[in-house]
Amino acid sequence: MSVDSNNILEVKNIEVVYDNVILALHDVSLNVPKGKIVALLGANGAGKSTTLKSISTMLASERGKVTKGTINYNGNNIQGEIPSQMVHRGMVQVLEGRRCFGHLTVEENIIAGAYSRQLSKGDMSAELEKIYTYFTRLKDRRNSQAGFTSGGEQQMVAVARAMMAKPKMLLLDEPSMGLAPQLVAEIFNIVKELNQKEGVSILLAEQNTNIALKNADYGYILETGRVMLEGSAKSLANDEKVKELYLGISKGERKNFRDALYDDEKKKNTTAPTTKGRKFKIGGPILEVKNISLHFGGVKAITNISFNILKHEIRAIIGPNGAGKSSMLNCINGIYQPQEGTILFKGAVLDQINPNLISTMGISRTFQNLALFKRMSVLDNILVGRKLHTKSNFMQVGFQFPQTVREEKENKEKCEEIISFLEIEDIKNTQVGKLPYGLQKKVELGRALATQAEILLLDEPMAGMNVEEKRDMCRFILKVNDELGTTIVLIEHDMGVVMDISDRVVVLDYGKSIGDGTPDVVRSNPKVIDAYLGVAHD
Amino acid sequence: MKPVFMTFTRGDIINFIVLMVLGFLIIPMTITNGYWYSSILIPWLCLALAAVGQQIVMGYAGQLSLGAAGFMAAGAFACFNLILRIPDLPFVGALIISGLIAAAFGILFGLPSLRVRGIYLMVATLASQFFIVWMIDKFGWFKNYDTSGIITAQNIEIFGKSFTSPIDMYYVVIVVVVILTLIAMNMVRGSAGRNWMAVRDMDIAAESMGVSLLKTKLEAFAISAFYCGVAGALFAFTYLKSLEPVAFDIKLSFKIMFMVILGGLGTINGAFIGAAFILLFPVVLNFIGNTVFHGSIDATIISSIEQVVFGALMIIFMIYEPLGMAKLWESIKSKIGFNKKK
Amino acid sequence: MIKSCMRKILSTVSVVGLLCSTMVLPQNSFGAETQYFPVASSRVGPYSAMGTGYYGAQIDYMNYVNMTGGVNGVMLTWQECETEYNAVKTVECYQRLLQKDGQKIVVFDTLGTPGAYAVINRMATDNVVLAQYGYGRTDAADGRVWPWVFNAASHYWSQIGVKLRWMAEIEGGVAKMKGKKIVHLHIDSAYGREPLPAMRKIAADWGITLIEIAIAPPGLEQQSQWLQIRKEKPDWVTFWGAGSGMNSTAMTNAARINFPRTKMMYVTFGGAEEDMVPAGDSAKGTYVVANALPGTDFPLVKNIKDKVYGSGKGNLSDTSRVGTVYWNRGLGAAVMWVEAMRNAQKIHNKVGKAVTGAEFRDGYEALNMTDERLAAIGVKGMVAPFAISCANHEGAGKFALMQWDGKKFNKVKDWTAPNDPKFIRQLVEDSAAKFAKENNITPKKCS
Amino acid sequence: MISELLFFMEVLVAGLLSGTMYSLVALGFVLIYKASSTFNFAQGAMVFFAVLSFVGLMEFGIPFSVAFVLTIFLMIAVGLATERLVLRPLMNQSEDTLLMATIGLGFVLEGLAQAVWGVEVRRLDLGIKDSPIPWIADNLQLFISALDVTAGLVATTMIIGLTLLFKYTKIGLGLRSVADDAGAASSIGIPLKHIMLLVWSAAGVVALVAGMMWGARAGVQFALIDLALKALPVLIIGGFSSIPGAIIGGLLIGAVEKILEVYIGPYFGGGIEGWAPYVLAIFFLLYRPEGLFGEKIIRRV
Repeated sequence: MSVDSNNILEVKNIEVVYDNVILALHDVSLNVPKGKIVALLGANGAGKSTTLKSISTMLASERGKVTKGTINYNGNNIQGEIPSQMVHRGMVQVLEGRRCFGHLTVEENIIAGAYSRQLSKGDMSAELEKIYTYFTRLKDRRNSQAGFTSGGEQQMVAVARAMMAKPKMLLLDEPSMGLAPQLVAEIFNIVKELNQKEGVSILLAEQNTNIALKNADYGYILETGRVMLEGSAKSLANDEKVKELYLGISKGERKNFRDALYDDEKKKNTTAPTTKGRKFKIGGPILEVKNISLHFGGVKAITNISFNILKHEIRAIIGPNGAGKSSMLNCINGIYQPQEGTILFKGAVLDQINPNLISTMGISRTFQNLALFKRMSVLDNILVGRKLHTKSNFMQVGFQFPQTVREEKENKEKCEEIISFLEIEDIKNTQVGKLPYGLQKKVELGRALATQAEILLLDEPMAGMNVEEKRDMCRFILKVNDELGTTIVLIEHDMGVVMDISDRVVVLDYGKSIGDGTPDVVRSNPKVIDAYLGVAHD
Repeated sequence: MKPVFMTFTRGDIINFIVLMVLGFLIIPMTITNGYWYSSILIPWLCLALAAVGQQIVMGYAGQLSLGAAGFMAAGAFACFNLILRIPDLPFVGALIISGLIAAAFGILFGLPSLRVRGIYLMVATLASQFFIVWMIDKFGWFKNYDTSGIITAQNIEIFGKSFTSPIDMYYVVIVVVVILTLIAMNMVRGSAGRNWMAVRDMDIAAESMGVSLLKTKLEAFAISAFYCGVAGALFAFTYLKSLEPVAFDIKLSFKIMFMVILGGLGTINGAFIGAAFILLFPVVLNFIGNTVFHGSIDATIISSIEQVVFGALMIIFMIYEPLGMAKLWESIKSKIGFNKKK
Repeated sequence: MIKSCMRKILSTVSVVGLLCSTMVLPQNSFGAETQYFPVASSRVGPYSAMGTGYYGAQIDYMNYVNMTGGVNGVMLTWQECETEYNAVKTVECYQRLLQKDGQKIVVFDTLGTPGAYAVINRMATDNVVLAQYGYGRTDAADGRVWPWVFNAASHYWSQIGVKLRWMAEIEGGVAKMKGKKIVHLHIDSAYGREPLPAMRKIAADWGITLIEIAIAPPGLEQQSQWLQIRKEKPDWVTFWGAGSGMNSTAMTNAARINFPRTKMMYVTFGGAEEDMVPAGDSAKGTYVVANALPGTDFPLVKNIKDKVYGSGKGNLSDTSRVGTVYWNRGLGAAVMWVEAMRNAQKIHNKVGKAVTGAEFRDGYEALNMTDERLAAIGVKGMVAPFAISCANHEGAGKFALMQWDGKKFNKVKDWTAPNDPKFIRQLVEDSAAKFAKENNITPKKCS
Repeated sequence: MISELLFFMEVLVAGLLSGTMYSLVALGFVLIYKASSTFNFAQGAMVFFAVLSFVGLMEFGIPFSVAFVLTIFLMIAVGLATERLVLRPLMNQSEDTLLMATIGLGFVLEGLAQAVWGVEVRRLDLGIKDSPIPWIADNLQLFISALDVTAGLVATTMIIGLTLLFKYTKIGLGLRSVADDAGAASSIGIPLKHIMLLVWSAAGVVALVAGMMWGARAGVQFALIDLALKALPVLIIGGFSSIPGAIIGGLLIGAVEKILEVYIGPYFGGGIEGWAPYVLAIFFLLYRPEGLFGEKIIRRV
């Protein structure tokens, strides 16, 4: 830890608890020197946002509490402060997820940023002009409703709005999330410029390790609520572990995720199996997506996308956040109705699709943002997945007909199997909402497995997991595919995982397909490198 | 015994036996005063049954509904008319058909739940409350053209024996309530209840698991209305005896909703505990006012205090224990070691 | 399992036992004889204005009786329960009030037709007199079918008969009523519909066009009803509402369409100071029917004011309400209870002792409130003199007419019976006979 | 036939005017919903509480204007207590939870008001006669109450005032920001606590004004609370977050319920207006869940 007296922010050993039970941060310490950019790195759910929120004192509004440790800003302990006071003192946070005021115009949004300052009309327009010199793009759109601007513009609005408060310190939460690489670059340029010209100190939480380390001076890596690693941006970028875990660069003997399949046997036998043959040969197309287009109001989410899924294969969909991957799954799943195009399942056109119908046809899924039944136990959650294998109606359940009793027993046995397969026996009666993120992801997979579907759609099943957990998850996915022959469609950000376990990959960007093929083909596709993988990956 | 108790643990069975012994042996043996039956136990059981119905739709299926009293009215007047117009129909049959008629209304007014939720749904269910009561009130046929608009429930006859004394009626009510509660428990612990809760917690995920929102929501509304309908019929036949439709006004709906919220959303126990609280608290308050303060406290004040306490409790429970008194009761039990792990 | 089962049973038993023991009320340890009365008051909600005055007066009178030596030495006790003018709550209160300290109530007074209907069938089995002081189920005036129910002093069918008679008088005779149009504007409840059977018959006889318009309670919004009235342009409106909100709103709405208030005749439960005052100037000129006249000049009212309120035991915090319409009506009702109790003591040789329900009933049936007796009590002129018989449980069948002058009521017509009391009585008997037949009741012999 | 038409006009006008009375109550709901996405079920109780306190104070001999100001302070105190005791502990809870808490709040306010001021119906004289305006009655044969017209004017003024406040002031900008995204608003230094206090106090003042209009028309009494339920269909039709929606919804409900009651009611013995607004609201819900002017509801997965 640097002992710089020039630190604008010093965080010492903080522990954070949500709702009095869920421990989000265990022991986090970090410093931000005046006028520097410090990056906070780590996977989803590692505690980056929580750290930022404890600094900006926005934690209280989410029922979180700093239970241990101290946070000093500008030499003063921030304990007991509220967000509006922090803004007065020059600390402003830009929240995750482009949260601008959708019903206000762009300019109103920016003006709202000056709420804490007493500005005359003249000062206000001067400030506005100054902001517009940084965000030239926004000037043209100043009178349009913020909700209808593009993702990048919204992110800019959020940053510009924060700048209007004239901060000494800016907390940026995932500014690159869901943005195309060029836009990311543009935003980071502005951030860098603000840092240099206005002298704003910046604490940056970022999943995109690559770009963050490129722009920051110093970095911390968080994992499950702890600082695992810290150092100057350069040293981190060259750290082997960082390279392997966060940059997807592998040198030397990096373990292939596909080998996870044999972890079980390895435990038993010590010798690694040599045969890597698959029980189920990849067959013909089971699901075909043809010329799908989807838009919400005026915003295009998917434009004319076509691809197919073969029986028994593991098919990955990759692309930056907001590229339309989840929307694609939602179309297949029937949650969204695409305006154009058709989806064929086993050669038959799916008409008037809805999730209920799709599930009965043997397609099951998990969700990106965890869609579990929070107030039910793990076992009950997974039992809901047995719905399609439950024939009894409510009357039979009410009177406990013999066949209902038998059916319930069978379903329970099946779910117990899944639970022991996922190795979550010890939490089976716990209420799901109280579980940590990683376990919830497992439960969701379990629920999807319980349906015994032919196709599993997995939306970022490994988000926010460390490598060990990811390996575990890969093992489950591979086993399901290998032993039951379940076709798997996978959305994943971890290129290592995608390249290792998938048979074929489709790459989406801005709602368009820019590449399709085996991992090797996709990896060398220049378009894909440009739009998604970035230059650092080659 | 096996099938009925399949989803029940040993602790549940012990509780059940204890409650049955209490309900069928100890209470009838110890309490001889008709007052206890006719103004505490019978209305408590009836309202608790309605609260079980409300619990199913609101606590389990998560649909904010404010029409329980309307469905009770439908059940009560259906039962009256069935017995009046079909002389050979046994009471139990009339009770079931009244429940089914209420269930039909439940489905009709549950339809908006497919499109809307929260306060929107609440307003839609208010329509059912106002409409059902109005309909019964305005069409003389439902009240057998009684000029005063007040009907008198017939005497209950089962297998030729007429049940008129408070304790007789208590038996009728408790048998019906026990059977229906067991069925409700089976449902909420079985696949039906899981579907409701899944819809409550995350409807889109539930749909993706093959749970039909249409079927599940309407099912919950229908069953809820069935329970309310039967409860309404019992309420009319064993408690009120003479009644007019306004007996089932919006206030009663609010009360039943309070029972469920204070008792604890999503527990069958909560319905009973909540009903007991809502029913007994004013009695106790009045009792205190009369005996401790010898009537020196204005009745207005007492009834205002009652309102303030209900309202405040609602807020306090929402903040500190959204699972209500049932959860509180569980914690107390586990604290004094009543419910030791076996 | 059995062991834990037993343990649970034992502990539950003890809890129940504990509960029961706390509910067993302490016995009255004093030697003095007491008679217990229920006060099923309605002091909360839209109908609170009538409840506070009416039941306040009952308690005041019982206090007064106790302060002046009780009923031949028997002290009166009472317990209050809030019904909110709600039938369900009335049943609840009835059950709750039924017994206290081992003594049963002998009379029940709900001050609400819906409430009266809700408990009316329990009276015979429980041996309790249902005193419907000018409200409630009208055909219960036939004592042969309803021995336990009394509508003393006068019921709704008489009231509507009297109203129509006055209208005829004002219009210049029954013959002039032919072709007139009357709107019966009523609350949408059993109470609002109660006078209709008699009213329809009289209207048909006299050639009146009768239009019935209902107002849903609480009736703060009567615009559409009054628009209908404006369309119909009736000659008279008989108003049959409840709750000060509804009652005053009707007058303000009449003012909005310029319907003359002097063509509106209010029911006994619509016309009290609490109903008139909120309507302000709009109330001026409204006719109100009374079964107990307001005023503080009656000797008994004065005495209560001196003794009870003088010693700070008055039930109403606002002393100015003593002597108002509802208060005096409550006084009239309480006077009847005590008088009936006196009679019962005399008849059953229990002077100085508490009476049972059956004895009280006999005493009630023996009520004979002559002008002399009323003068002795101190309420002469406040209520119409009446007597009750075995068959006739109505009594006077007479009402007085008052008019609101913007500040107070002025009596414009003295106690009046309907044009044809026998006709009304016949309606009562027919209706009671029909009820008796439907419910297999053998009417009591009265001879 | 001309009289039929005239009568229809009168029904329509009467309906529209009584609709503005609903709008007055609905406005309070919208205000809070617009600034915090909370549905304040207690608004009806606030109307009752405010006007009852106002009349109660006047009964102590306090002059009209002083009582008015005192009641405003009282409503600010209620807003403060609500923010502190109900809203803050329930921050970030689901809408349903907040809704239930406000139902509780409504009961508390009702009970308190009755415990303090008693239950008698009181008269409130604003000095405006609730009788037909003579000129209109004479010349157009339409009977339109001066009080109704005043209520309409008050409603219009408040709606214009609030719209301007929301649109053109810094506070308004803050309110709209909080409504859109409370978290983001708080992150840029908009003090949520003050905003909440302001909004609830404003809703209290609106409640007082609505209560005064209703009180002058129908007496100050408990039954006013039931009227607040009528504001619910008004809101559904107008949209929960639209100030102009509140007035349009009110007008629509008022007109439709009166026309139905007067023309169809007699065939059923009346009482249609008791449920017709709710059924109308259901049809709106099925075809346009966000109301006429409400913001479109989009659920993203």
